[in-house]
Amino acid sequence: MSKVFSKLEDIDRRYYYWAIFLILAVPFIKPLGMPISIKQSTRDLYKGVDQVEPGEVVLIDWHMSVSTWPECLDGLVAELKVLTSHDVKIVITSISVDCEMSWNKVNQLVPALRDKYEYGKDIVFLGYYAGGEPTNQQMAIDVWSVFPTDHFKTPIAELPLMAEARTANDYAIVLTTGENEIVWVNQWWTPYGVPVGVMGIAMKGSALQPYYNSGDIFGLAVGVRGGAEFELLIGEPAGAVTRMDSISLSHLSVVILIIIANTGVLYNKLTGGKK
Amino acid sequence: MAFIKTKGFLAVPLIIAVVMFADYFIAVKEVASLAGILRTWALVISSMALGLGVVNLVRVHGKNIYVRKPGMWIFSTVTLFTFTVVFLAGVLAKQSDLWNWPFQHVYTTLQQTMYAATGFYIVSSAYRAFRARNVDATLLLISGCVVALRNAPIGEAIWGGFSVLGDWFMDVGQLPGYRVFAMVTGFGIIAYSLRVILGSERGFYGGRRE
Amino acid sequence: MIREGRVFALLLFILAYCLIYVYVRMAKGGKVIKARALPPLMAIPEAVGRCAEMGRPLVYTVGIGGTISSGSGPDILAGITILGYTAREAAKRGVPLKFFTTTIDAAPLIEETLKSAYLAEGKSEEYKEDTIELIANQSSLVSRYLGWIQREMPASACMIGYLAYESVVLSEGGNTIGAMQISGTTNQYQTPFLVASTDYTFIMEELWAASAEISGDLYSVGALAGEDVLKFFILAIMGIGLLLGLFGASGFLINLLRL
Amino acid sequence: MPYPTDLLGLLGIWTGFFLTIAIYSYQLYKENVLYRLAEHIYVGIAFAIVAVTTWETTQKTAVVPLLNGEYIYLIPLALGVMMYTIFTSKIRWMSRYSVAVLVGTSIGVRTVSLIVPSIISQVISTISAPKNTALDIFNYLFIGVGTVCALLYFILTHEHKGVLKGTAQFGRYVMMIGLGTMFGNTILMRMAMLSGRVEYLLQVLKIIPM
Repeated sequence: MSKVFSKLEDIDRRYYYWAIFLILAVPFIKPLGMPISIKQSTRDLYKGVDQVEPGEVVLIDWHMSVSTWPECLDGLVAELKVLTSHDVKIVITSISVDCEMSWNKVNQLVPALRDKYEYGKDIVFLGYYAGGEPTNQQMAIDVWSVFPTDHFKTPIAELPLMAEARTANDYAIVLTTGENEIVWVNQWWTPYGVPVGVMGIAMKGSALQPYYNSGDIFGLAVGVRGGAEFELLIGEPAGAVTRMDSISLSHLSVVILIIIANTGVLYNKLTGGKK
Repeated sequence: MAFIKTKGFLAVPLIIAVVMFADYFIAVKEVASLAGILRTWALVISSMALGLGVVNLVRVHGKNIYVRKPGMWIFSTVTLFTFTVVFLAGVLAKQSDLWNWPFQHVYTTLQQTMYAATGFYIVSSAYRAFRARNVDATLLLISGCVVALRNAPIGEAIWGGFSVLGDWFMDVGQLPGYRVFAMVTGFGIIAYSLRVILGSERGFYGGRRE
Repeated sequence: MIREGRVFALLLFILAYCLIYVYVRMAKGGKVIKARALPPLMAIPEAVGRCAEMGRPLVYTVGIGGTISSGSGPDILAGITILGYTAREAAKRGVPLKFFTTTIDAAPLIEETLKSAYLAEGKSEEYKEDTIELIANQSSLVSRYLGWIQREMPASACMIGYLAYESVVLSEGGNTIGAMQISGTTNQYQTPFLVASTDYTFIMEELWAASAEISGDLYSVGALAGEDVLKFFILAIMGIGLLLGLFGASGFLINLLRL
Repeated sequence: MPYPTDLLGLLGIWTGFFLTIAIYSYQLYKENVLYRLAEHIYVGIAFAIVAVTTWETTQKTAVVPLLNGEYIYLIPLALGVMMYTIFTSKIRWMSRYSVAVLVGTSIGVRTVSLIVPSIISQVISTISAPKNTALDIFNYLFIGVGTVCALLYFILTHEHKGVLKGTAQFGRYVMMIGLGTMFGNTILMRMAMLSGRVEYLLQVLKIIPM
């Protein structure tokens, strides 16, 4: 018996890699369509986004570089669909150098941004900013001092929307996508009471739970799972939902491997076999 | 002049930090506007400092090419050639395909592909590295597997308990740990800030701590 | 005068600075302050001994990042301080040491640390020039580190510094060759993988405590003691508040904290 | 998104396809020339984007206000240029003033801004009275006692003896549940990213719709 476990251990790691590649591919070809339950923290995020009144302004901050699209893009698109259906005004900033790609992508995936929204009046893409938390603090006091122009080099004074979205108090909520939440809790929620909602990467699900539990973050959806739940809440299952089946099989495989490996170790310990 | 070269800069963090502290705790107009100016300066400096990595890249790969480092200089040429073409396209012809095409098809693909490679290693480590070698690791692996099966719809289909247990871990079980991590990080930054202000922390100047 | 909702924060901030400053002065005045027993630190001599017994080298890395960034800087400096301690143990036992990292801006500091460790043990001539291997980026670090350990089969491996996702790959490589592994970083996202796949792990601030213990830097040691008193103060509030909360009577304490 | 029909679009997705295969040839096969070529193209183009962003952000934040007559911006611009003296040994001291401004601002803002959300509001939510269902009271006690014990674990200058031994050990176990939950969530992240790449390859091969 212990030969089986050590055999599995000596398998060339590339077999594992080919196996996970195929396990991830199969559900795209033959979807399983597993039901997905929805967490309360995702419902709270949806409620907070859905409650924004037409004409109010929302700030969306991307720490979502191109590499985290598979995790956060679908959730962001779902959020934008809700906001655009309520005619909410949107200002977008980012701390990723490749944010221009994300801007082009959301314009492809959310038709209302192209057809219904007028750039400069309903939506403004301010683009990249450096400097970290001091810059977020400065934006709360005067967005114009951080962004003399938008991403397309248009002077900020020439954008009508920015006249009514200059300080933290002019914004209804802040939505962050990716990782950059704590600075908004520190610099916009704690001092000015502007609620912060997070469509984050899955790894942040732990570090942010204390802030959601203490009410410093009004809603929290993490990873592709959070995106899928949000898509279901708005009744438009899309990218995230289709990917959940391959998440299912891959997770099951990892858990089974961990259980087999540790059973092997336990078996070897009990029978005094090879370490 | 020697003082300016070796000691003068140590006073700068102290002065700026005190202004920022004052602006946080007391509402005085002059302090607030001074803090605002300093923040805007920091924004400009950090925007410009973003390019330090670029200079470092050009130096490292430039040297490889210059000394014809075996097995490396050809690849360094590829890196510098790609860098030059895309940089010039970005500065001179931002709206053209010469910028959009490499950005959309080459960069997006490679950025996602490189970042996603860790998915492979999770699988091989699942069998060959993640061991219940002590009580700590056992608790970690049990809660980790339950949360993994809670995140996967198939987990809930296998046994409803995974989503109940998984939710408990996520909503309650992990709270003490991450709450203390948040606090301890806070205490650590406070202690680190005092060392920076008093000039005893010099690591970030590239020198050895005093 | 003081902004609303920040009175208690100001008191806590002043208390923290006073406590740390007092303990730093006491440390400078000769008071001996020691960090508690840290299993990963106590395991370093054992790891070096294992290399000596098996006649194999020890490999060490401080991960990625740069000293200039306030995010990775403190961890890398702590990793380099612990490297000095490990190098002395290795020099004492004649164990060859190999060092990998991408933190190019710390190269002078690393070389100085290693040379002074071998000098302190009177074995400057045993320090080999190719001990340090500086690598351009994270993915090259992974391929060069894995290639080296599969060839040289080190008996022990230390990954202490600012670690990112490469730590999953490096620790799996170490497990495959049966090396004893010690790891440490304050990067919360990697700590779970390090606990699950290495033998000893510094968790969060334990890394800085170990570095303070080795370097004997009075500010760091004093800060540890000062922070502990601050933690006891917070613990007292939480202890009392917890009991009151059970009976729904923690309201006035919460209002006090919200001042 | 529709499958591209124009030449540039087709060329783009197939370039992306082969670059993805080249990168994963390292894991699925072994290190090879194609992998190193793709890796070095990635480094080149990634730094080109950083360089273009540096160029544009510096213009946006400093040059535009300067041209509007705000001459005070000459100071941060000068400090930004001084940052680059870090690459020379003779005048490197000038970069220390730029670093000092950045570190002073960052420490000044971060240190005080985290006290309320990361320390005080965490204490407040630990001691807020629970609702009176049995589960709520159990969770309240678990989180409260767990947070106290986990913080006791981070008492670093007192040996874990006597009362401190048992409580700190319980604190460490509670932290392991937190770390395990992070472990489970990280598997979700890594697999989501890798599935994104697999989906892309299948789409380019027209096995599934784009």
